[in-house]
Amino acid sequence: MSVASHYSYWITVLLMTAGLYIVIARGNLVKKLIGLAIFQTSVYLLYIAPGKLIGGTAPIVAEAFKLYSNPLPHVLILTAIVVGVATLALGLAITVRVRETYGSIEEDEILAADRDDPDGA
Amino acid sequence: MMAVAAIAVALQRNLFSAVVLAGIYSFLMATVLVALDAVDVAMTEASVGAGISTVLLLGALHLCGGEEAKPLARPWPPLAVALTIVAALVYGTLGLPAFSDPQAAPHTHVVPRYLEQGPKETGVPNVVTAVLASYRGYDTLGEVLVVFTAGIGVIALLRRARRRKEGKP
Amino acid sequence: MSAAQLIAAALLVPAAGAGLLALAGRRPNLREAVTLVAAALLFACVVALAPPVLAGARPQLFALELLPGIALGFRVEPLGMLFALVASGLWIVNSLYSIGYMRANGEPHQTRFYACFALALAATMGIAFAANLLTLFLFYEMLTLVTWPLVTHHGDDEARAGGRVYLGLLLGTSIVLLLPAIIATWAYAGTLEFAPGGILRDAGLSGPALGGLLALYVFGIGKAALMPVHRWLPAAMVAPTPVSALLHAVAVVKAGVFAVLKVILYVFGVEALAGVRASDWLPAVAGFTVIAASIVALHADNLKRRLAYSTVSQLSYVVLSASLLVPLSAAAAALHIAAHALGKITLFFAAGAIYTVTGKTEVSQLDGVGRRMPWTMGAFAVGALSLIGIPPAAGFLSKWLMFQGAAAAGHWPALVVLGASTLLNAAYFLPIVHAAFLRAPPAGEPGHGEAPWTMVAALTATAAATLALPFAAAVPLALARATAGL
Amino acid sequence: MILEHLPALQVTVPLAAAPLIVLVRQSTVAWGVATAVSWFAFAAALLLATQVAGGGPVSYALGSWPPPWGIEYRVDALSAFVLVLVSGVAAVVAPFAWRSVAAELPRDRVYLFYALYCLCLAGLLGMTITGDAFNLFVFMEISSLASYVLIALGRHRRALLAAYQYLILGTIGATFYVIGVGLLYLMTGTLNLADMAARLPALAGTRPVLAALAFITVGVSLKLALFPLHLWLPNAYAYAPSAVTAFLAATATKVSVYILLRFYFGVFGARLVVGELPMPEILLALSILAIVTASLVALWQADLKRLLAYSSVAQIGYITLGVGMASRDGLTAAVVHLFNHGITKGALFLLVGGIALRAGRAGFERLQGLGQVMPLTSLGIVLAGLSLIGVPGTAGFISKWYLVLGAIEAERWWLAALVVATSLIAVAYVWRFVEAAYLAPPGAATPQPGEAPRAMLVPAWLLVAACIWFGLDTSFTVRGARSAALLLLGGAP
Amino acid sequence: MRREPVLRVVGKLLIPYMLLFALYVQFHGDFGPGGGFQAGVIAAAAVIFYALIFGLPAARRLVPETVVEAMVALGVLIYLGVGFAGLALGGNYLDYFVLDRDPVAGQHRGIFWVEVGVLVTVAGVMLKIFYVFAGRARPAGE
Repeated sequence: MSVASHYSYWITVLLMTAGLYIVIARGNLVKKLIGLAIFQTSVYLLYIAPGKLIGGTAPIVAEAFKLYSNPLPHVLILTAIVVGVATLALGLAITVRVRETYGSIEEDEILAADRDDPDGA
Repeated sequence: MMAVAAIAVALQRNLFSAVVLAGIYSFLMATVLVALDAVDVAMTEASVGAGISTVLLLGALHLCGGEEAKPLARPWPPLAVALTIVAALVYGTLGLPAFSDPQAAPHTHVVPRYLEQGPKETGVPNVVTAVLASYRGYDTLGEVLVVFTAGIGVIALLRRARRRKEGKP
Repeated sequence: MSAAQLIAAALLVPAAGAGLLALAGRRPNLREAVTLVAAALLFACVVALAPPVLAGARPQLFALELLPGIALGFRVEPLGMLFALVASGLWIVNSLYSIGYMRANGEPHQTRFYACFALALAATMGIAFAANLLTLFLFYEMLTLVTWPLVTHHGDDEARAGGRVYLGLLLGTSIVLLLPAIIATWAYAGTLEFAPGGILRDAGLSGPALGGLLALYVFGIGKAALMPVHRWLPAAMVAPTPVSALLHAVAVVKAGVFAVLKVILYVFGVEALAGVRASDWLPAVAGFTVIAASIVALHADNLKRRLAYSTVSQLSYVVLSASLLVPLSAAAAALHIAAHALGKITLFFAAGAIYTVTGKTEVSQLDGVGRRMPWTMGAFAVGALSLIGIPPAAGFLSKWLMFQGAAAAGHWPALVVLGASTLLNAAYFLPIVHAAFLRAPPAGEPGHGEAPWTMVAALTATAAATLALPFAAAVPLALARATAGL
Repeated sequence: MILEHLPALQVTVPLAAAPLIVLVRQSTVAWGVATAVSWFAFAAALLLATQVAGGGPVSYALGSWPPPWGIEYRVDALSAFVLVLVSGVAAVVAPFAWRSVAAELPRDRVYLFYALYCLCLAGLLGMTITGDAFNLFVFMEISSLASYVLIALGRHRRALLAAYQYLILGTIGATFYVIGVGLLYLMTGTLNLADMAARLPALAGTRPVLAALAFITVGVSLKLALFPLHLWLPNAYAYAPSAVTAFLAATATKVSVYILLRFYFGVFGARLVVGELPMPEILLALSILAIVTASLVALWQADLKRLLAYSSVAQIGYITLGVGMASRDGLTAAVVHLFNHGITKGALFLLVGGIALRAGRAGFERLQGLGQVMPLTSLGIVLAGLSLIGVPGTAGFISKWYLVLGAIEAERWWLAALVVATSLIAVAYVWRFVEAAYLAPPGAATPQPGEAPRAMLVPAWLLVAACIWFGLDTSFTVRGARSAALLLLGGAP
Repeated sequence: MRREPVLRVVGKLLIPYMLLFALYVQFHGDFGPGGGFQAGVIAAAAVIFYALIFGLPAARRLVPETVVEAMVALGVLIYLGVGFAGLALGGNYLDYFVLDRDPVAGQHRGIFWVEVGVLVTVAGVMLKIFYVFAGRARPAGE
């Protein structure tokens, strides 16, 4: 198994790291969500890339072609994308509410605000 | 390039440009997907990742205000966590079948039936659609429900209580 | 009613009583009527069970499946019969006494008090009739929990502290030591049913292993108040006197020694233990407890505290003679449960009566009390004699058997301990009697009479019973001997 | 006809309820539908359980596509057991929600609450019943998204932050799970669990499989709040609406445990997980840490709800401890505790919900003298608390029994000692409530005398009664758990 | 933005085509890439575009909130309904074969309706989310 043959995986890994890093490191709620999105996106490659067959075409059956890429991962990832955007939407909704109640979307500031008045408004 | 975009997002502190970069990132992803013959996925990624997500993010920014205040405090611990996971993944992927290996299990086990029988069994030449809507239709049902859940979730969270008086307890 | 129904009734009557009490709420007369009726009914049920058991029958009742292979089961055998008789009989007297005491001292939360008391009796019946270790353990814990509200009855900081010690020690020992012991027994013996001759005989455990298991049991059963797990007993002195009576005479400590007896006789089996000499350490511990507790009692000025430590030492008599592993001393142990119960409840009644009338709690304050409360102190004297072991009081009977048993076992240390402790008992009881009757009351103290009649009646009754037991010893003796298989 | 389609109906009926509720937009109807659906699910689960007990595993091919091409629903002893727990709790919580939700939510959101409740329930059921790895992910997301919102609907503003943290961690967990499944797919080419299990032994020990195991373990552990990945749980439980807390605490983490069991013993197989990898040791270590630390932390909480939340982390530790033993009795303990702790915590949180309704929050300063003010509620909490401790005669005792038994039969005496010793900490924190409620006079913060509304008290007491009943008669729980354990050790699902 | 003649004209011209394209994607999904989901997104995008140009109130008049919420639920119900239809016609859940005498035609029918369900729900949800976010932006009681 040469390194080249796993190029796609390296990309996946790299993206995943970046995304996860953003999620953990950043204190800004919106930024975290962007990171989360990238993190999820990176998984797509992990699924799709191996499905590709060089010389194959998109899995739309027609007489012209004999060799097709693997359709199953495509289906799965379609679902994954939808899940991703759904999560993003919810996360943003919550963020907006946080912003409205706390007046900030910085994690540390919010925690500070809670420490100041535990009962909350 | 995608990698560059992602890292740029990571470093970018202005939320607005971060969002834009994320959009670009999605487009790049879409192109890659096309290159990998995943046209449906590419299309979706383009419309969702680049389209909807960006709109949502911008909308949210509009409500939350743009500039990210803090530079991040201690970058190393999270980086360490992230790297351990890289290690795990690299370790795992090294054992995977090589890129575009027609003998790999995914190509030999379940899928052939989809490709060979799919059109006959379902009358739909686009195997992706066939699998999506029929073979694994139940997954798609779930998918729709996820969207539905998110929808009513957002409503429940953000809908303005029309009659504020009795709205709040 | 069939025997099985009687068993069920014996368990349900007090429980139902508790329910009714909770409903009775704040109506004192109704409340007390319910208590007395329940007590009487219970005693009737238990007495009705006695003849068949004496005739050698072993009525039983199996209800639910606690665990696969272990049912919630009850089987009446002589020892349990004896215990049940004592407990249910004393409940009547104790209720009578409680009525007077609680009213005279204007105690709060009386509904809760009576209800928990009834529940405690239900738990006691469960322990007495339990057919297997798990059932016994279940009711043992239940007893701990339902007596906690009684111990912390006053609800002040002192009560809270006492309650913590009480609960911590009893629940702690039972969970940390007793439960693993039971599970280990289950793992090795494959059954938990009590059986004459023991169930661990064929488990093929080595002597040390058996010894360790026995230790887990003996100290796990904290209610037996073997040192060093006796502290809960003095701590529970914060409770009202009727509760102390319940703890010391009717139910709790008795449940402890009863459980120890059951374990030694029916789980390990006398022969098995004697065979591998796994229990040689037990007499030493018990003997030490006897002496040490007596000495502590000797120095205690608070009357209830002195009585408490006397209980600790008296209970260790039971464990001691049980651990001698000869039938005669086993019988003695069984009988002493009854004898000590009668004597000790009398003493506590007296102490409570004195407190109710004079508010006195210290031994040093008791000069001349006997002249003003002749009935009370008379009863106290009887109880004291009984515990010292002077004929014709009940204590003499059991102690006599104990000496015989120790001699039969050729266990000289035990004989020495028994003798020495007898002297100590005398040394910490007789001064009280002496002061009460022969010393003049302190000058300028307002005169006073006896306690309310219910209390006096109760303690007189128990004193009478104490004196009567040796002459009507047929039933208890028969039961005790049947227990020991004589 | 209806019987053979039960597996599908079990999930789809609750699913269908949600859009109906959204169409009607009327809170009373919404409540009615939600309750009816929960009860239907409960009945279906019971029927399925009897079917399985009688005739062995039930397989149902959705869309009539035979597995592995189509998606398969598969009910066996284990999943049936979990189904009964989940739907049973739902059936009790739904009636409770009637008053509780009305009091805690703005009126125009109530019907959405019930829609989300149905979705959450359906998601959990779907996770339990499905035999397809990716379908499991989809339903995991349905239930998760629903529960994020449900938590965020809490009255306290911290609920928002709690929900956000849960969303982040939950999504990471789910993504990890997907990565793991992806690796497995790339190796086996199938998504059907049974099919995977059949094809994995050939590949056992190859790097991707091990990586997949790692990713799935971490992902699921995030969901089941296995120490040290539990950080989202206390806030989420503490600030969610009472009904939600009770429902999630009793079901969500349990289903995650089920998934862990399913993958360890059903897919990867005990030979790999227990035999060749140090998973048991790791699990034991983490569980012990969880039990000790979480119990101690619980001891110092100033709010009863938070206390119970931390105790949940500890109790989950007991479950994974049983899993870690990987012996017959250990697994029995795990499965039976999964059930017993479910009903116990459900009961406790419902009762606390009653307090929250009367006193606003459940801080200990508001519990002074509660025994006189809300006698039934307090008594219920005490009884359920005893079950939490594991006092004989309560459900909790049965779990402890099998944990200790497993430890002793493995000759691990220190483990047995640890289990019993830690239950003393439980005594301590339960008794904090008892002393506050019974040994202290009502204080200024104590609510005025008066019980919680009957509509809330009755369901709570149903669960309390269940705690006692399943401590006295274990024919259902222990037999079910036992057969599940045997099934797991037997290998394929 | 409201009085930007160019935009308005462009919008008026473009939006119908966007909707048309959405339908194309929807029904061409069987042969080419695309399907209910993408179509739904595009349709929603069209309306959002409209809202951006002509303002939220106008969009609300064009597609009222209640309709949107109904769409959200209806789509799911259609999908689930197909499944129940499968049951009713004696098949398993989501069994399309039984939807028509000819199994393949049944498949076709099933897939068609399923895609419709997806379209409706996705479009509804996307639109709804947009409305809610946008409505949030403006001060209360607009």
